[in-house]
Amino acid sequence: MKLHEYQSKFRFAEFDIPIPQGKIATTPEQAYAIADEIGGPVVVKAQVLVGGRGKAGGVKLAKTPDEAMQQAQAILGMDIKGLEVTKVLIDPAAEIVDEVYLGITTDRAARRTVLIASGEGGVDIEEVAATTPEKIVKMHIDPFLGIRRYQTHDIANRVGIHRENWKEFYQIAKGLYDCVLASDATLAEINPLVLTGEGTLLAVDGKMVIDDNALNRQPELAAQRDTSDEPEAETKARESHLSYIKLDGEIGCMVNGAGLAMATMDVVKLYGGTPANFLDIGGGAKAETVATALEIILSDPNVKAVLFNIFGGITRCDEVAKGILAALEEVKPDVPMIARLVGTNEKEGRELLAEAKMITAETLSEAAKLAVQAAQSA
Amino acid sequence: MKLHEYQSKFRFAEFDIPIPQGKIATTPEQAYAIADEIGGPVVVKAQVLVGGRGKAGGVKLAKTPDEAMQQAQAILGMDIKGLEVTKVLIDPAAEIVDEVYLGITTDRAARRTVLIASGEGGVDIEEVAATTPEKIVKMHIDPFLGIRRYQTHDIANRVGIHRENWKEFYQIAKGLYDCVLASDATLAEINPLVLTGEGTLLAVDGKMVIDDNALNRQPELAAQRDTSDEPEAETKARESHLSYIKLDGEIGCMVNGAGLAMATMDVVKLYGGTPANFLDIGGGAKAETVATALEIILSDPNVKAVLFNIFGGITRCDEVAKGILAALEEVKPDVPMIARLVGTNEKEGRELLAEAKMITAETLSEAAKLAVQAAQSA
Amino acid sequence: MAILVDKNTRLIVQGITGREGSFHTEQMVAYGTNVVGGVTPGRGGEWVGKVPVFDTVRAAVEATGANCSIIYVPSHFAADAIYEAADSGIPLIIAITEGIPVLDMIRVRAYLDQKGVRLVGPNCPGLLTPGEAKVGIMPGHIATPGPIGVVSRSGTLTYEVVDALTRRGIGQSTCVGIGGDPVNGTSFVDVLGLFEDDAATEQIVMIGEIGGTDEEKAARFIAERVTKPVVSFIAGRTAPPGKRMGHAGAIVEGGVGTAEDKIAALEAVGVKVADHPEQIPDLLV
Amino acid sequence: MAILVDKNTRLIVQGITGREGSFHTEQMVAYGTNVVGGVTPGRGGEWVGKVPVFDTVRAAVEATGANCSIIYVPSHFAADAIYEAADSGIPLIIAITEGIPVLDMIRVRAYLDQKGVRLVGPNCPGLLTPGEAKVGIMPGHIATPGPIGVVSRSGTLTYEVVDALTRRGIGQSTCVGIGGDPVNGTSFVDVLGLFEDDAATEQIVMIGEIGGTDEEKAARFIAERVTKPVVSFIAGRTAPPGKRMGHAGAIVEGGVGTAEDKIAALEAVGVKVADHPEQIPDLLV
Repeated sequence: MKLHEYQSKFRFAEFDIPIPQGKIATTPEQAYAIADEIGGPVVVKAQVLVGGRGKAGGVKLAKTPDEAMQQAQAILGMDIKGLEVTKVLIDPAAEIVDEVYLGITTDRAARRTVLIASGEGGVDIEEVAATTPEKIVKMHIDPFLGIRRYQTHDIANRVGIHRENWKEFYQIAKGLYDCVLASDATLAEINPLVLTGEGTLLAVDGKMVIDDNALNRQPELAAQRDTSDEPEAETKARESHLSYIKLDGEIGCMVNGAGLAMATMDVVKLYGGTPANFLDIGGGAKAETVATALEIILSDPNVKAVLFNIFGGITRCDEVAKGILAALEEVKPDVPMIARLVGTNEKEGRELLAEAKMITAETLSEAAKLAVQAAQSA
Repeated sequence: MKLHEYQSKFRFAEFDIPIPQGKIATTPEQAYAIADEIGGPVVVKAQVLVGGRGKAGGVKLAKTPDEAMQQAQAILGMDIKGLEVTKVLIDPAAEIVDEVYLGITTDRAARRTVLIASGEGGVDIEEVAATTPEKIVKMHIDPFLGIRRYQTHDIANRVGIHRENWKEFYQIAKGLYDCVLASDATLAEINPLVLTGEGTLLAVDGKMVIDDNALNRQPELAAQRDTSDEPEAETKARESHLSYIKLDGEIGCMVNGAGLAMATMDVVKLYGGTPANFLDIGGGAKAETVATALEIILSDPNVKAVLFNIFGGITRCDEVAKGILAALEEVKPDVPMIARLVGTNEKEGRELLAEAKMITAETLSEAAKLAVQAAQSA
Repeated sequence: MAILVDKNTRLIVQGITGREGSFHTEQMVAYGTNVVGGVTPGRGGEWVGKVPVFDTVRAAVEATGANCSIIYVPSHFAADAIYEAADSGIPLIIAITEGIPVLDMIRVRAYLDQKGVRLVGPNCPGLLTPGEAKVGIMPGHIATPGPIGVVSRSGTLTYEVVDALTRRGIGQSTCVGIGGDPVNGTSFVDVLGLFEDDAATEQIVMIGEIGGTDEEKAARFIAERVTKPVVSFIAGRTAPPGKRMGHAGAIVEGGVGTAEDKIAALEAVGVKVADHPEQIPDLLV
Repeated sequence: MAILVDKNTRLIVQGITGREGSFHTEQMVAYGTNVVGGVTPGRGGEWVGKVPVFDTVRAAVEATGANCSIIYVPSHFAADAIYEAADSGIPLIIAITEGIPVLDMIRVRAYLDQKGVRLVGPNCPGLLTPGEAKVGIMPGHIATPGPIGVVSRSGTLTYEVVDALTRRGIGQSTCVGIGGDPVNGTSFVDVLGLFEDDAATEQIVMIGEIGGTDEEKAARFIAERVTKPVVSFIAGRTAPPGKRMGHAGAIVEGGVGTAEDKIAALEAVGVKVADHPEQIPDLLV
């Protein structure tokens, strides 16, 4: 789960990381009032959960409260890569002497959190990594000892932070790691971390991603979720504890198991179709779950056919079939339904579905072909 | 550094350990007011840094505010093992259904912190350990993982805490360990941890000892020091960064190095004297340090002779001798002074001291014998 | 012969009195797995079917000589359950639990590595050595003894492949679900090494998916160490970047972890990669 | 021959630009110790005498091939300095620093044990192999090469004994100060084992004091493993219980750690225990 810049920075501040003392505005008038209170030049920053807002005109300097109001007026309501701006952050403008990148993320391959820094601050770190990887410094963090002071000295040295700022830099890096631990973050970054005209360090921009698996023990962070960056159907699916991702195709997929769901999408594509979604309905086959999932799939107007691919393991296929039939009864879809059941009692299951006039198949290939045909002739 | 019961419990409460909601009184009137506010039976408890206050009459039940005032009157000013009671804790009385011991301390031999528990709560744990060691459960804490839930379940099971209270017990044990870590405690104990009439756990008595080496990073705790349990001279020595311990003998000892200081005391005893103190003046030999140390030694009226035992290593003995002479000039002691200098330039050093009419010796044995003689003939 | 679990496995079930734990204990016992005990704190002395329940893993190990533990406890308590098993001398731990936070797993894995304890999972279907031991939630009846070692990051996709093999009369030595989390206990490389050294395994089926670089590491390992034929399938060719496809670990991030990269790496070292799972039996030698 | 440090020791000094660090670097260099570098973060490129300063231990190790580090940094930063040395591949670390909190040392020691790194100290005078290397703060001129291995929890008391030996014409193989803290890196048992295996050491002097049970452990080890004669002195017979005698570790707690117990344990295994330190040379064979 992504956090907004302002959410990230306010969270950083709880761990004693210095941030600009800004506030959030949802109207131009609020922007004026905040800029007036700050009393100097401010930056008006669109809060959207997508990168590249600067280039899109979503970040503007304002020298007076009037200018701040005008900039907020222009930015609020703006469409940035398909997302509408509903909030702007009004930060006091910092005099930037130097800027670096500082981030902490999970290094899957090393099974460690890793501290990443670069003298190239304020730009997209993935681009730096791709074009000038030598400008990036990485250091793994021992999960039992945490960040050690000497590591931050070493990094500071290598990204060009002067000795006078090493103590601050240590506090900030340590604060960021404490924040990662306390927030179950899989990414926390300060970009840029700025050396100001006063000679101190300041976290001017921030970003955090929270581990979805940890949201139940992070209720305060979970409550900050902004669903504006995801399709409504995904929000609804998550609330129903279903794993659903909307795609651009025309064949809805309902599968039990994440790996099998991906494989199903792949096979649909292999036979010339395009999947409309990823959907894992999980174990068991309660009619209620199937019905909710079906509603979510059908809420996408592009869907021209629905493919069920179910492996009956410990749950028997005939039971799954009954669940599907009960769900169809409830939802009453008007697109073709193709079902492929495999595993225990698969024959009985298929017969039940065939009786209900569903198109049934024995193999995944066959099912995918049938679904593609059905979608094309719809 | 020891903390009082109330200091320990108030600290425990910061780590979500449930404690009785009591307050400190320094006068019987305050005791009345607190008991009145609590509104039920209270316990009036002497706050002294010594064990066995219960047997000494320092803990009393009071059913009414009037009784609380009377008990406080009796306890305040009481002498418990040489310490005067200046504060009492007024706690609401708890209905005790069951009581256990729970403590965390450092296990030197294992180089680990260790969780100690016993079904025998409310009694001296060292006595339990000596008489019925099988009633004590110990479990080491991994320094990197901390207390694990399963460990507390295991312990709870073995000391007879019922399953309904395991979650609470885990929170308390974890809180106690967090408290140990956050406080640099070498001992933190709850004795007894009580199962109340309401079926919940309550830390009725508490004790903490803070690592002296950590006091500079624990300023809040360091500020809570009560010096009433130590001789004035020890307080003064600590303030001068000298390591001094008052003893009952008649020969003052001034030595550089803790091991050598202990050895010097031992040799004094071996030759029939008794050491008046342990004193390590540390490295170097500034006249100022020697003078302060000498004042502290001489503040003890039992001292009949002072033995200097100095090993001149990197610092030369003649320099040390000059420091001693300057200090003597300042302090002007009226008891015999015996000096034994050994190491670099020892001869020159001894000559300087002999000129100043100090008794000098070449070996520690000789010096100790001379000091014992001098003290006996004083 | 087989890898990791067999007739000599003496299994305990952590979380045995829970809904999942008791159901699957019954299933494992029915399959013939030697389930010697279970653990639920505070329920020591009870029974789940014919399986005795203990308060702690240590007590269970002392009473039963268990050498393997399977964990069905909820995600919030799973890390603690793994530590308990490791601290009690269990050398092989299988964690079925889904949804353990990644920071917990980083610590767990570091701790187990120090102790030399093997963890399979979490977020996995467990292990199945057909005819000998079922340790997990795989449907036992779809598998049959034979020479194919199966290792997979997935659940039902594995069942699908195992079922397809069995229907074609091709049996399995051991089926290993390593789980779909970004940081887990046992990797493809670990299992490939075990299969390579297992006399009962003649060929290997490896079912990967998008996310991370475990398949790429496996490809390097295959080139260096594996002499037995390996057939693979990689799920997620159509998965969009930046989206987590059900499994916490199934995500393409910063261009890393695409199906294309994995397939290319495997094909480059001579692994046959199937276009769809049903093709796998055809690609075996 | 000697133990731990000798002519092949390539030493770096952590905290070299500090008051203590620079003074003792000068002393060590003057003694002939091979001091190859020093470390002070942010001072890389400077020099202390003829010793180059580096920003990090890693840089120092890369540039100099150092195989030993001595730590003079203040107690608040000492644990970090030890971790840095261990992480940079230094196999032997000597920590002079006094006053490191015990909870820090518990973590440090656990970490070093995992890594297989040896720490001597903290709160110790360091090591001295007469005529070869002085790594610490012992006055070098009081020692002379010879067959006696000296190990001690104390500073000046050790100097006293070494000086007494030298005056009697009895030289030392290596003098080891293990420090006076309750949790430290190297124990009596470790050093006794090294002396036992060292061809240059013929007899061993062990200087203990009250607190803990290290001397008792040493007695058991001597009975089992040590064939060379051991002479001992235990300081603190007159120390009152419950009081910390200067050293953080010199305290009798709960009846544990008395001089009487230690002396009895040592005498029971044939160790001659001196009544006073000057008696030690007389007790050697």
